[in-house]
Amino acid sequence: MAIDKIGSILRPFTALKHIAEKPDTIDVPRHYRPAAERYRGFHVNDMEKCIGCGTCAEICDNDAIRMVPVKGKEAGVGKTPYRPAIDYGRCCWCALCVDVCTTNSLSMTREYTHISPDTNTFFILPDEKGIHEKEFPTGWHADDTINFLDLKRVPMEALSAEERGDSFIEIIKGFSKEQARKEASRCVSCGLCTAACPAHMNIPEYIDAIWNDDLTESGRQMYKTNPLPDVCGRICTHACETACSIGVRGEPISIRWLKRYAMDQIPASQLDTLLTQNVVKQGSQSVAVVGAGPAGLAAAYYLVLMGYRVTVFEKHPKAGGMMRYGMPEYRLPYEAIDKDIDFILSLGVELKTGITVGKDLPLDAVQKDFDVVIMATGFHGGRSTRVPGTDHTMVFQAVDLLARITKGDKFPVEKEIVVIGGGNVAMDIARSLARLQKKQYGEVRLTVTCLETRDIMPADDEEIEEGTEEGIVFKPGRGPEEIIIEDGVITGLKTSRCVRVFNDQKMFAPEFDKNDIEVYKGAQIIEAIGQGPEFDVFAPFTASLEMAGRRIKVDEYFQSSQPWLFVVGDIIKGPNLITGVETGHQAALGVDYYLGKRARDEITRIDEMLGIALAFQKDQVAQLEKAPRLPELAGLLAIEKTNLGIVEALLSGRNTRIHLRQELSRVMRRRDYAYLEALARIPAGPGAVEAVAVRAKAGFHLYTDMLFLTKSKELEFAMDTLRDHYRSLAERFQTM
Amino acid sequence: MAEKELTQRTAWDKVLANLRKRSLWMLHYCTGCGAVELPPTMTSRFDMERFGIMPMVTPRQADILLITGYLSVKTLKRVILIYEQMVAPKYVVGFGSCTINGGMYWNSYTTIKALDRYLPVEMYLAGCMPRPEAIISGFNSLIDKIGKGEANSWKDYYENYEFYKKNQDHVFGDIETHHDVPADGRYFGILEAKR
Amino acid sequence: MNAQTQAPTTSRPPAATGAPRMTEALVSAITAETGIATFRTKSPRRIEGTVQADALHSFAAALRSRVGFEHLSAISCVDWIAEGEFELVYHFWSYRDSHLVSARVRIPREPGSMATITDLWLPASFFERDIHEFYGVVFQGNTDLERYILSDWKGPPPMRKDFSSRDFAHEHFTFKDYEPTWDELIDGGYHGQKRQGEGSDE
Amino acid sequence: MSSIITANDGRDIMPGANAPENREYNMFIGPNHPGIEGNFALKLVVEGDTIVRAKTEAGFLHRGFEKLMEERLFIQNIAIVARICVPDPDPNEENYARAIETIANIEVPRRAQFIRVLVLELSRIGSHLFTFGGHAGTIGLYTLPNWSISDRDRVLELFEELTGGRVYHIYNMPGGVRRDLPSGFKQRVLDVMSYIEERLPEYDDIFFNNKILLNRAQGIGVLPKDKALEWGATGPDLRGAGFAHDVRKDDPYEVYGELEFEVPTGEASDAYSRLMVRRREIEQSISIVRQVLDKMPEGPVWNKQPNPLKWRVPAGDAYVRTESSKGEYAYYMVSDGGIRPYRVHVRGASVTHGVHILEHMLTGARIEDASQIMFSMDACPPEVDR
Amino acid sequence: MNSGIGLIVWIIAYPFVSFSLGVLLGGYGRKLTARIQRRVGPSWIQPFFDVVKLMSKKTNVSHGYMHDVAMMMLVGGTLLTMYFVPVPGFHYFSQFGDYIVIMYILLVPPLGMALGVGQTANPNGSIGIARALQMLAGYEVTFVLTFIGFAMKNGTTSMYELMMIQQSGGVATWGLVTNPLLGVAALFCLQGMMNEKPFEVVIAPHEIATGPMTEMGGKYLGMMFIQHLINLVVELTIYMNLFLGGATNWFEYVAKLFALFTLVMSVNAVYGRFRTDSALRFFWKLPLPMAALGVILIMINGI
Repeated sequence: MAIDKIGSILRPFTALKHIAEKPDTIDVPRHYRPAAERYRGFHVNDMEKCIGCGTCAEICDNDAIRMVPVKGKEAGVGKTPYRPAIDYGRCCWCALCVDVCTTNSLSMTREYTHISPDTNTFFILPDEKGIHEKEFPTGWHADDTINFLDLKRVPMEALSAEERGDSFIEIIKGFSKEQARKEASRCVSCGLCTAACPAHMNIPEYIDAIWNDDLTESGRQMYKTNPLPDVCGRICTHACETACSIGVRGEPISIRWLKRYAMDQIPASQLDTLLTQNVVKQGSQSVAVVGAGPAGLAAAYYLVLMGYRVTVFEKHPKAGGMMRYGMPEYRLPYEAIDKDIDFILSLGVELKTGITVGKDLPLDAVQKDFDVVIMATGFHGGRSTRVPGTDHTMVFQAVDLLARITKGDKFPVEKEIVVIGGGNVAMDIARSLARLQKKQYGEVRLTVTCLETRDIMPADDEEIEEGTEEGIVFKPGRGPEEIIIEDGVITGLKTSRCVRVFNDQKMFAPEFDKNDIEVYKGAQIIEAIGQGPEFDVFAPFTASLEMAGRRIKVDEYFQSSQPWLFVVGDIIKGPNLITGVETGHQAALGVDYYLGKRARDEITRIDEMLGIALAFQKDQVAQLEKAPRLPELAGLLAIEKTNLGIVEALLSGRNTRIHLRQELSRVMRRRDYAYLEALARIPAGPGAVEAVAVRAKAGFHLYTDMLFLTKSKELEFAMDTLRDHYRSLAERFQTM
Repeated sequence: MAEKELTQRTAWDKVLANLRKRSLWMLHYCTGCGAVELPPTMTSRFDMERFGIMPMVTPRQADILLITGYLSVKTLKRVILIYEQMVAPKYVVGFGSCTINGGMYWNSYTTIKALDRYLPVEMYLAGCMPRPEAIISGFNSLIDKIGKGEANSWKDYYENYEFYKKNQDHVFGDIETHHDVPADGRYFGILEAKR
Repeated sequence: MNAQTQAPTTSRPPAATGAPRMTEALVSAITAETGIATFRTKSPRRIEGTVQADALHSFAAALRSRVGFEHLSAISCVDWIAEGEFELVYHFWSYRDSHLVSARVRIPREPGSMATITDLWLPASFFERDIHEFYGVVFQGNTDLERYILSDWKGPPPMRKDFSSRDFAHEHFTFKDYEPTWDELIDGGYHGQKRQGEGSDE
Repeated sequence: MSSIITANDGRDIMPGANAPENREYNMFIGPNHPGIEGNFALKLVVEGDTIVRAKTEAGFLHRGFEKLMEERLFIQNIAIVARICVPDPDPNEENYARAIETIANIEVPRRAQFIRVLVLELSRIGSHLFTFGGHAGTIGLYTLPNWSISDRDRVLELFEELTGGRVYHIYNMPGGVRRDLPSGFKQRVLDVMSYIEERLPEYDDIFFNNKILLNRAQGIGVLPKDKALEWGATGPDLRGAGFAHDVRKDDPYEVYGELEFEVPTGEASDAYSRLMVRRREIEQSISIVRQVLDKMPEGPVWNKQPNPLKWRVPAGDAYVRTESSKGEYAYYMVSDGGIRPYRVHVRGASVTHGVHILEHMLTGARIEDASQIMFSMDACPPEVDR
Repeated sequence: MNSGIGLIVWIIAYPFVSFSLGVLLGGYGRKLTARIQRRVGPSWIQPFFDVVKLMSKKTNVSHGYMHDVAMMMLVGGTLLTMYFVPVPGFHYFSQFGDYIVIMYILLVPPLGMALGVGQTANPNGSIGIARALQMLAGYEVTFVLTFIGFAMKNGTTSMYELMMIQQSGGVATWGLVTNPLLGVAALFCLQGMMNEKPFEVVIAPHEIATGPMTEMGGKYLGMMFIQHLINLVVELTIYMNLFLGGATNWFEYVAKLFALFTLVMSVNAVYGRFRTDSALRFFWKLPLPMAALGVILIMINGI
């Protein structure tokens, strides 16, 4: 016992053996100790790979990442000049930004030491070289298997080739709610799509609304810049999807199908009630729109919202233009067109069909009756290849045939057909004819040939693939030589191999190899190599209009050299649905400036903010009107009404144009929360004083932001006044 | 001012500075979560006593005040009391993101966001929290600075006391610190030099 | 679907059998007897239900003495501002049967008053003081509601939903205004692009 | 003019003390005091060497986590929860992830569940080693902290390799874990486990069987079983009083139900008994880690969740409990179906140990034992403050 | 060296010599502890840097002139003791004062410290001083008893003579060998006198925040450090002179000093600190009976 006790007293002395041992100490900093392979050290960013989508800034929980425009980085489709700058006075090295990076450009090195007395050195703009420009191996980096982003699309269900082969039923089935929400959930709301979209639609907003299952809001967002969402949801050329940041590493979001899904869920009868568009009481000024195509209808829609009397002239029996007469039904069912158009007409747009301006009604007559004329006549003349034989009766123009299909006109469909052209119109006519062949003969014998090789064919890939499935034979890279006519009957098309389509200056200058000749059998030839404008409608003003090259010269609001004449749509920008919508929207604004005799001051990016301010002020007045008459609130209602007036005055003439700029959209999306949450927190009825106090603070922040954003002196003054008001109000209620 | 002082250093100052830099005691006060990396730094694995740095218990004994991360307003009050009790020359080291611009508590209602508004900071270490290696590198650069006679941020507290006091009052209301800071400044010959 | 979602997974631990059934039975017996509460089994080992505010004390006492819920795990408070109510959730754990009972009590937000259970569970005093500090709920009968964590705090109870920490921070503290070292790389300079919202109190 | 007093804000805490007719005087321990675990303060009224009354003061580390969480996205919170308890951060991540999984009915891949257990147990080992260092420090035996904290560094190195961060791992994600094990990691874990196992006898020699420790720790800070239950003690502090409750056993989560381990208890209910419970828990944790590495199946480690920027957790609530190294660690989460949690209540293990129980236990103790009692409870101030 | 110019030079130089020795010992002690703790540890002359640093600080805090006087007492008392303790080549003063004088002077520094700390009005400091006095009560009686026994045996109280007696027969005549009970008891007391663990209750950072040093900063703390370093040498030398046969030359002196200090520091590194009451109980339970027994044995032998 005693020995044991003494032993236990001496036991601690075993520790003395460590005197002889090598110490456990690591000799830092003399010897650099590398961090682990996954270490989350300082950031590096591949400046070239980075597209400046700002998703890292979105996910950063510390507001440590700011997007700054870097010199020499250009904005473009799917990229911005912005790059993330990281504030190490905020960063917590959680690496969420790395995991969420859409391009994998952002990663972390294994460097971990930065010491400085100067806080400015803790705010860095990471590039490939790292914070101290020293070589350090990569640490934490994005992992493709464990990724926050959903890189795969939700597959869209479509009719199979057998099902669709002989009918004009719409091919695309559309998303179910679950599919749509899943697809919508993939979006990171970077806004690159908005920048790329010709109409600058509020895409992140309406996708977000779909995710929140708030389709009304989704529709409302779409109608802000596009009155034809049903149509666009089906046949838009979706520049947005090309720009999509998710598309860098994976498949872009199916923005078009999401739009279609949202609009399909909103019945036509509800459009006017759901979309609480405030139609201004009609004034006396009138506008004529010539052509009821996308551009014309868009112009009509926004003009009628602004209070103009709008009359639309259309030569065809029904409105819709190319949407109706140039699109096969299997891509764009007539119900969708009717839904959009009927809504626009229901707002008070007068439609006069069957009147061809320039033929039935000269343009000068129109000019007399209306203050402004908007020409939106589109591309209705098909171009010809002008090879020998094109004057044969069995040689057709694609656009003419498509219109005849729509109208239900009868025309001969031969057993063997050759289509010349590689664009989407060629696909449309080819696939339409294939359906007719299948119906009539039970089989498809149709050849499509075009100058471009398969990889540079302008038609959408999916169109070509689907066409192949339907039995169409593609012969790309061939130039038509002549149409072989035997005994007055077409037997085929002789082609030669096209060596190249464009010359070194990227100009259209095809070269052919005349030795490589092939003949495609066919009794009927369709030309689908493009369409052109018909300028006869401008008579008698054709001569007095200034031209820019082969197009009419217009300014940024599509006003021609004749101030009363605006020209929009395909004639100006070439054939594209969504571009047409945008030109119509812009022209409506130009008309408003012209007729309202307002200066065309620069459209500042404050527009969006003013929209919020308007909502805020309206709400403020509404709440105060409901509030009980409390002594603390005395006189406030009058002041708020004045403030509402100020904002309305600032907004007049602006609120139809919503042009989101990249930086603004990000600023907005981050700051929005504060305002909107402040609004949401307000209880109705009781607690009015608290409500006012809460709002006062929200108002202060709102106008602070706007004050910063504005560049106009006039606005600045107004913002300052409003901001001061809310500051003092907040101070009065001691929330500040 | 700092440059002038640097050129006026005598040989004795230089010798003294080079001896002084070999012994730095930091206050053993865990103001924030960054303090969890201090025990490894103090103990065998990284052993900062190699550089003559030791944890010390009371403000009077300490040379370095480590602000290990965020400072709640409640702690800031104690930290200011402590700082004023420390015997000059004294050095504040900002430790991690939170001391620079609020760090991950940037939207917290109880933590201050920028330490240099309340105390003069000698240097900052990046990290959330900095690794022991980084801490040791940081101490080494502080040692270098002291050796070169450049670590004079503490004088700033006396020279610009109005600035610091104003900011301190902004978060506390009026704070009573038991210390007549201007008098200390005169004692150190900092304020006379200014007058 | 993603391949990962079809990965082999196990569900949460299976429900204990035997004694817990008895627990459930007892809890429902209490509720039936007193008529002051409704309870249901939410998931294995978790029973939740609603109790009237004035009946909580007697319910808790019964729970403790008759069913053996010896351990008060926590009292949580939720501010349902839209409904103008605070929800107090009392979490009791039974060591004997390994079951958690979460009893919800709704009290009006104003004046926010509740009877204490510190006489039954000492740990309640921490949670009640905490809720008092962060929500402003007064616990009748608790003598130790002095400020503890927020002893220097002058603002409103911070956990209430109508208090925004972010706004408070922006108004009361000043953020760093950087002069980046890479300013020349930026189009228009950093300060030309600076985002608003920081340092707005000065 | 005394620094320790002025480091407190000088408010008169206990009426009656310091009066001339009274032999009692106020004494502050902390917030700046080496005998305090973290940034915390004890206000004591002392008569001679005996503490007559004791009150804790917390809030020095208050950051308003519960509020911050309400203002951040679900995904963003995974980065901040770990900061609630610094020495043992993983129960926070575990609780946060599991609360969401419970509300949203998310299944966690089996491999991820094993990895989580591995992380939790490694964290427990690290935390206990840290506590040993602190406890030994209170009796002035600085050799042990030097050893145990540098041995803990081996565990931190494992964490660094696995999660990319030494102290804050940000590794548990709702739906699984953030990365799979790196190659060769299992072997390195086993090596470190053997290393720590080899070191434990040396700790015994110098610390656990040290006569001075026995002299000082036995019989102080007695928390009898009935009091422990009454005052709401959990974890090692409750087990040290001889009551074998362990959340891992009684309310099993992840794959603890399939693992074999003992729940060590002590009988004497004093500081030494609690210390020994922790020491034996390290052995159990090592055994759990070995079992986990042995049984861990192959497979995915993360069940993909929606885009974090848009992620909504369905409305509902959940109360989840984890056995942290300090005791029962629970989160109560309420979601209203939004993109941010509506309410997260953090119930740290130390809200009982570090506050009321400590106050009760200090009363009547001697001041030289104050900090030892605090360390023997292993109270973690940031858990109290949040 | 014990007369004339040499003496004056020695008197002037001795504090520096002894301080340098203290620095080396202190550095060695810290290095040794570090190696036991498996780390590298500080520089060998780290205490020197510490003292220079402390003395160069701008001390703006004073707790009144009594505080300053107390600091003088602290360092002065230690220096005075130093002169009376014989070391190789210097035992001039030991002829004027035997060990009883040393015992008295040794009490001056603690009293000075008590006085100074009293001025700071810090409860931790006061507790520290109270503990210091309690510890004094613990080890002083025993230490005096061991000395009495030793003196009785050898018939002198002069430390120099005791030293000479021990040196007469090599290791066999060392006090520790001839009177092991007394020697071991005194070893415990030495640990207590030097304030090393397990008797480090005065400083006890985790309990009373370094006790007497709590309020000391800058030059005051520097003085305490100087005192501490010289005190190391003095106390070790006293024990060495009494039980390890002193030293005949400086090489032997330094070697014995370091060897003895190694023992002290090893114990310091592997044990924690006692509670004050346990420490007292320990002193009264083990060393005191040992010393008493030793004295009784000597008395019996003497009879």
